[in-house]
Amino acid sequence: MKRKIIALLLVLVIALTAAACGGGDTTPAATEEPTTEATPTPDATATPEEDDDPADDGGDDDLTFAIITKSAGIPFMERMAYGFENAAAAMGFNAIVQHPVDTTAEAQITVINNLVAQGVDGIAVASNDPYALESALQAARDQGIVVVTLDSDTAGSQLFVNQAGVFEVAQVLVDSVYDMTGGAGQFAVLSATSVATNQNAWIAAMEEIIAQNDQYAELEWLTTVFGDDEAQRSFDETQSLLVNHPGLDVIVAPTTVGIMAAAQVVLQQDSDVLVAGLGLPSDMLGLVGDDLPTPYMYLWNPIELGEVAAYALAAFANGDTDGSVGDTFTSITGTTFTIIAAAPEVGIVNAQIIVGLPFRFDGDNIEEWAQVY
Amino acid sequence: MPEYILELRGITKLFPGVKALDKVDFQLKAGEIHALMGENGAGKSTLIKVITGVHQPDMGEIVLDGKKVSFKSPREARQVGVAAIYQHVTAYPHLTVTENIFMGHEKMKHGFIQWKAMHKEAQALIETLEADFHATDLMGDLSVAQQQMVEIAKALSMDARIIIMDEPTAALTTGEAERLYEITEKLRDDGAAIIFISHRFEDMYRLASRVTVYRDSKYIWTRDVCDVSEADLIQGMVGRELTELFPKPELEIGDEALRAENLSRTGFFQDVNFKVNKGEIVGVTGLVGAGRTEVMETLFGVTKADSGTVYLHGEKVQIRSPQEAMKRGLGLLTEDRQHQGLILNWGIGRNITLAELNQFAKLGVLDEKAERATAKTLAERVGTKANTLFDLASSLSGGNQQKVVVARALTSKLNVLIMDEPTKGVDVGAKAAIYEIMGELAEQGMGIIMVSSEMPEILGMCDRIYVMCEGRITGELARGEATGEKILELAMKKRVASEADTETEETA
Amino acid sequence: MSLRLKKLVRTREFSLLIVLILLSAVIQWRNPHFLTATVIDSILRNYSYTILMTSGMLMVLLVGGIDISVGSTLALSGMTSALLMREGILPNWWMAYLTSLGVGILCGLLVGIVITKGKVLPIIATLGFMYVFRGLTFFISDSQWVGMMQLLEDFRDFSQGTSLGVSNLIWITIVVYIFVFILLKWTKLGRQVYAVGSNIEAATVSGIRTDRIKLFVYAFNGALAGLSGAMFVGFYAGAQNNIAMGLELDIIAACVIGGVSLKGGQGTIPGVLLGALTIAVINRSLSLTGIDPFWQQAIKGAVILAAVMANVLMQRQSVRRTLARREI
Amino acid sequence: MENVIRRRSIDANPPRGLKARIMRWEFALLLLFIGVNVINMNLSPNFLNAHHLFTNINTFLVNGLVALPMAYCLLLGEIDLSVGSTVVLSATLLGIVFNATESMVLGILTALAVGTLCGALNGLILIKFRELSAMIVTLGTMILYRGLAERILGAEATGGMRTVEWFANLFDARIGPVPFFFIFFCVLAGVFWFVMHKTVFGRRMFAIGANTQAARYAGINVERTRFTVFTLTGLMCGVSAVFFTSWMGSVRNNVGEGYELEAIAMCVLGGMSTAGGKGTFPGVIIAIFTLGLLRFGLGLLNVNPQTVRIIIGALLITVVVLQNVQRLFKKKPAPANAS
Repeated sequence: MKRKIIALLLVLVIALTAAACGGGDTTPAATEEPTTEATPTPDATATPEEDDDPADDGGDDDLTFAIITKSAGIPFMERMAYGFENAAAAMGFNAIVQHPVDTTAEAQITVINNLVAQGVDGIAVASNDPYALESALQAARDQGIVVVTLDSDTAGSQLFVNQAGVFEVAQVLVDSVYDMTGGAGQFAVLSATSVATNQNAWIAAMEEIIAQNDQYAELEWLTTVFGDDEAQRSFDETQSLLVNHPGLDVIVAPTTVGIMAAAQVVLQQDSDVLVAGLGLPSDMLGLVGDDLPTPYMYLWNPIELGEVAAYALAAFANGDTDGSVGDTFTSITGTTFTIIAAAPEVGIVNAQIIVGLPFRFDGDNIEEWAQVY
Repeated sequence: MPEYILELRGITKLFPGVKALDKVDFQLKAGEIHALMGENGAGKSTLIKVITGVHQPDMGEIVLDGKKVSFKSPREARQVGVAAIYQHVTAYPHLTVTENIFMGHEKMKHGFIQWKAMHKEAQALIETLEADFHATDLMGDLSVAQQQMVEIAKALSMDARIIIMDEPTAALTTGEAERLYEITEKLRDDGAAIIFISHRFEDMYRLASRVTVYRDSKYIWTRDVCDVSEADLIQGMVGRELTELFPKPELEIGDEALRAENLSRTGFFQDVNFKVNKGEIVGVTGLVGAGRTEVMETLFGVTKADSGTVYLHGEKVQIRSPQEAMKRGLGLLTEDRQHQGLILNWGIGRNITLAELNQFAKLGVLDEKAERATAKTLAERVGTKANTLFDLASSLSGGNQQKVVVARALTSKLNVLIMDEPTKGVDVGAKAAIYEIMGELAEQGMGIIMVSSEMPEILGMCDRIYVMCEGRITGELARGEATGEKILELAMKKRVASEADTETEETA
Repeated sequence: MSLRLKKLVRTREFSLLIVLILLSAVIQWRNPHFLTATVIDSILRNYSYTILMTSGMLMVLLVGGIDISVGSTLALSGMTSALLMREGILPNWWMAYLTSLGVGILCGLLVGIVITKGKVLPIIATLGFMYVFRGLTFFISDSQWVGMMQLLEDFRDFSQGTSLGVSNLIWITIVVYIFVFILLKWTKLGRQVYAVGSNIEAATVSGIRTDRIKLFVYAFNGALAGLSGAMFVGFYAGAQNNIAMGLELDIIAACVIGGVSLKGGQGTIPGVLLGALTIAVINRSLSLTGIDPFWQQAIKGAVILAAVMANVLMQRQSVRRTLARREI
Repeated sequence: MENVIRRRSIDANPPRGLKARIMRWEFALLLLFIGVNVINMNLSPNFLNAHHLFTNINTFLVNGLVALPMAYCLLLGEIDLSVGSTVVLSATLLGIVFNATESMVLGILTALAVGTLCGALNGLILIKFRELSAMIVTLGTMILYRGLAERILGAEATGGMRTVEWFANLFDARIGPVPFFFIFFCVLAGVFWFVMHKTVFGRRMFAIGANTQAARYAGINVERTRFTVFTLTGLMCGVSAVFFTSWMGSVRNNVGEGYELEAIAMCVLGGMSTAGGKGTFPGVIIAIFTLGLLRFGLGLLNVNPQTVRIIIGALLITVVVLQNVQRLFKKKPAPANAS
């Protein structure tokens, strides 16, 4: 008899945890200051929504869009999801945000399958793998679900929302090095993981730009090292760079984790090496400025990137576009986007739209933007 | 000051299936060495564990210095000055000798251990014992004898008033034993009361002033040593006449079943030669630590011999594993039934069929019905008292457990069976049954090797007896000429003595 | 050579020192910058908390247990104090360190209670807690990071600062190592830790409260993980929720290389210190010597297996020596 | 001399009660399984949609494949932490060989061979170094195998395996709503159940787990059994790698992380005792589906994956504590009438 009581107890525990988390912590609080406890309701839109039964395509206004980031715990991704949610709310749609447990394709596929099972209407995904998501996304599209990719592309998507053209990003990075070294000098690249699709795309584009015009002939690209988007590894790699290459002038880190770590090391060892790359203002506050390791840096507005992804999904959902090259659609905020051709050589396999040019942060505007993201 | 420093009245202790102590009395005077004699399994060790607080008595009371006491843990016993030196030394192998001595009562100075002072005192204690090791050696590196010295030093360091020594001389050379006697006498002269447990009459005559005999967990008598003869002792320890207990069938001995030629394994045994024929029961006896179990384990393939050869039916064999031994018809019933013989939380049926599972399987698939049938016949053949085949082995008495192990051995077609201490911790009724099974197996032409340290059993059951001491065979006695004294004398013949001793045959 | 010196040379720690020196020599040969003050300082500074936590793991292994939840404990305690700093609840740096330490102790106690009272195998209990604490880190931080500027000024200065030319983190590690060395060698509690690991039956019979010793050991280990949480967050000036993933493997590797036996009862502070330094050098040297960084994990795995097997061979040899000495 | 051995008849047929006793933990587990499904059903309406249900069952069965041999390891009182790393190394080499030779059959054979080799190496070290516990050996090989995969993969990920039609179908193909992989898993689970409970090998594993010394003295080759179990575990990791690659189409070095925890959680929830020698295979099978559907249900509720990890970790600990506490409650078995 005793064992049966214990078994019942077990079922109760499971039921309680399941119910308690039913609310789920799917979205960061809408308000600016992320409070510590999870918000109770799955969709955090301000306007009260009647109970959303995600019947396949019910009335126009109760479409449900979902965004899948690379993984939990990356602020850039948090901001992107936050933008996506606001845009969806503004269009009166429901939004589901999912952060996979780790940066693996299988975690994202599991989430995609869950969303398909829930019968969402649109999925935007920042892919962890150039091939793996294709079959899962294809299955979603077979169920009539609209699929777009953002931040990094993968096969199986109908459109790639590209935060900034790969070449535009590479161009600003090369220009930063050129400017910081005064035209000639040695630089090295601190990247994220060896398999990050967007990192490899920008690095390939930088190589092409430097090769094509001799203006950058005197820039010597020493090496490329990988910090795995982990603080300690990036620290170690940066310290090794400083030790192995005494003549190093500039470190380029096209990853928000890498640039912060590199700037920290340079600051702590007060080395005169400069650090350029792509970084989040809120991370880099205190590291960007005139006599600081990072004179200036670039990035795009992740919030804007999330918003455009939502608009793209809406455009596909209500038939404004079918994703063919040359087609255009306008978002409810009035900006029109033209779909341009893919760029397979730098890893973009689908037709794409460019959200905008990389935005420059320096000593005077870092303070203000650090509040935004 | 009451006449007795320690008194036990009507102590009874029950274990599942066996009554270890049955209304036992015991009196110990201050400044006295009191010997405790009795067969294995007579309850001596349990009595010691009750005095030292490891076990709590079910009935009866313990009186210390005239006051009734009850020890809930060994720590409490130690605090009032009761220290024990166990037969199997419980030491910390990774720690130094000093720490083993002072563990629990370290020398502290405002919170910190005084290593120098402790090492010095430990070294002093070791010197008084004239031991040949250093206080900073690791306990794990010492021999059993040396570890026993450390235990004695431990008792000295606690200046215990009552010291219990359980078979202390078993693993010692004569020289070491002599030194132990002097130390024990010095302890007694310093006022300590000593309880000395031993098999060896010699220890008792040399040291003790009074002796108490136990048999089958019952108190027999206490007398002054001077008016006790060896015959009285054996009579007290064994009780019944020898012949009546042992139904030894007279059989004609067949040809040779197993022979070992100068088998040796460094650190355990050296140049062991012996043989057993079909239908013969051969005894192998000696004191604790003589290496008998190690020899049998090497024969059975559990451990590897460094040199020597083994012949089965005259044919040279190389046995590297237990299953190879069983395939060749050699079986072993281990000394430690609980841990090596049986799976306690299994039913007796599955325990019996464990050794020969392939017999009950076709293409690897078990036929449980056939398995149960065989288990039932064998269990009944050896007379196991159990309700069903599925009674757990842990629920059986010592005797019944041994019968299950014997039943398991019968599943293989064996022609040589080694039984290591077959009747240890078994009540008298079951002992007789086991001897009968032994007789029956011998009758069927099986060669039986019985390893035992119980004199009556060896004398009563064996056709030939080998006696071992410190890893060597010190003598072989035929059934007729063997007596208790001769065996004991051979069991203590150290290598040193045997080289010097040139006569071949010792007169009684 | 005097007996004392001969005894010292044969100890395991000495052979470890030789291995470490040889390793450094090879690296120095491949990259002359290796044995410079900055690199040494950066190694000690980057790996100060790994070395610190190795002493905690030593005590857990000494009682025959294991704790693979230390990485997650570090993350949880570091994140907690970072979040509290962000909300302005923690006034100054040592309060932040205390909070982190407190969370670590709490985690350690929880692990200890489940192992001693719940009778759960240490590997299973800490495997479960590894995921529980990591999940909690994400849960309380709502998957957010705590940025550099959201940490207290003096907290960052202390963690990155130096006194008398040596980084404060290294000072903390030195102080804790001295404390554990004294605890293990000179206090009753320390000797009881060895006793419980060496022969738990004898320990129980001689009246040592083994469960209480085990609980203390796991709580102490949690405390060091908590302390390391604050050190990590302060040094890297930011609290992410995926920090110290897999750190427990480095720490166990350091102990195994340092000659600690997993069955308990065997292991010393000098040994694990050398083991931790070896692991730090291996982790750091690969990028210095240009060996393909992808080899690092494989090398570490091989080193653990080699060290463990070497321990066994040494033990077998000493057993054979004692047996041969026993005159028959 | 009367005959001392009194022949007493012993009842040979298994007592009715025995069946009830074995089933007790499975009954509680079945209750939990139904409970999880009931909660899932009413919390998310389309939980019962067969197509989606099986898609998600497929994903956790890839990990379930590794739980089958883990049950054998636990039965021996051992644990294999290197399963996740063996899967990633096997999958990596499958990708490398496939891309090199364009023959998928060769790729699959490589994966199975590599998996078996990894398992055999674990087994070999355990035989040659009996003093070492499987935990520390597999901890070392866990890091070594994943390190090798990282070195081989280096900068790129091997990909394109799904371009081979029939290989992709290994995972996707369905007979009606039921995927082929699901049937394959059930057949395999049945084989594992049969070997564990009905064969000599199975009985020997139980014996080794219950009392290794007694098993050794009863003539069981403990070392060879251990070696076989660890090699079998390696092989099953190879099989899991094949299906993983068929599902994902590409391999990276963070694949298979956490497989060992999932596998252990499934076995322990299934009633396997961590001390060895106790446990039933049906329990493990039910536990695999219970955990999988619990995770799927929570996914449908969009519960943050990290919170799911907290639940799985907490569940693992509570189950083991319950098992131990329950063992203390059980009263001592009454001793048979001693003579």
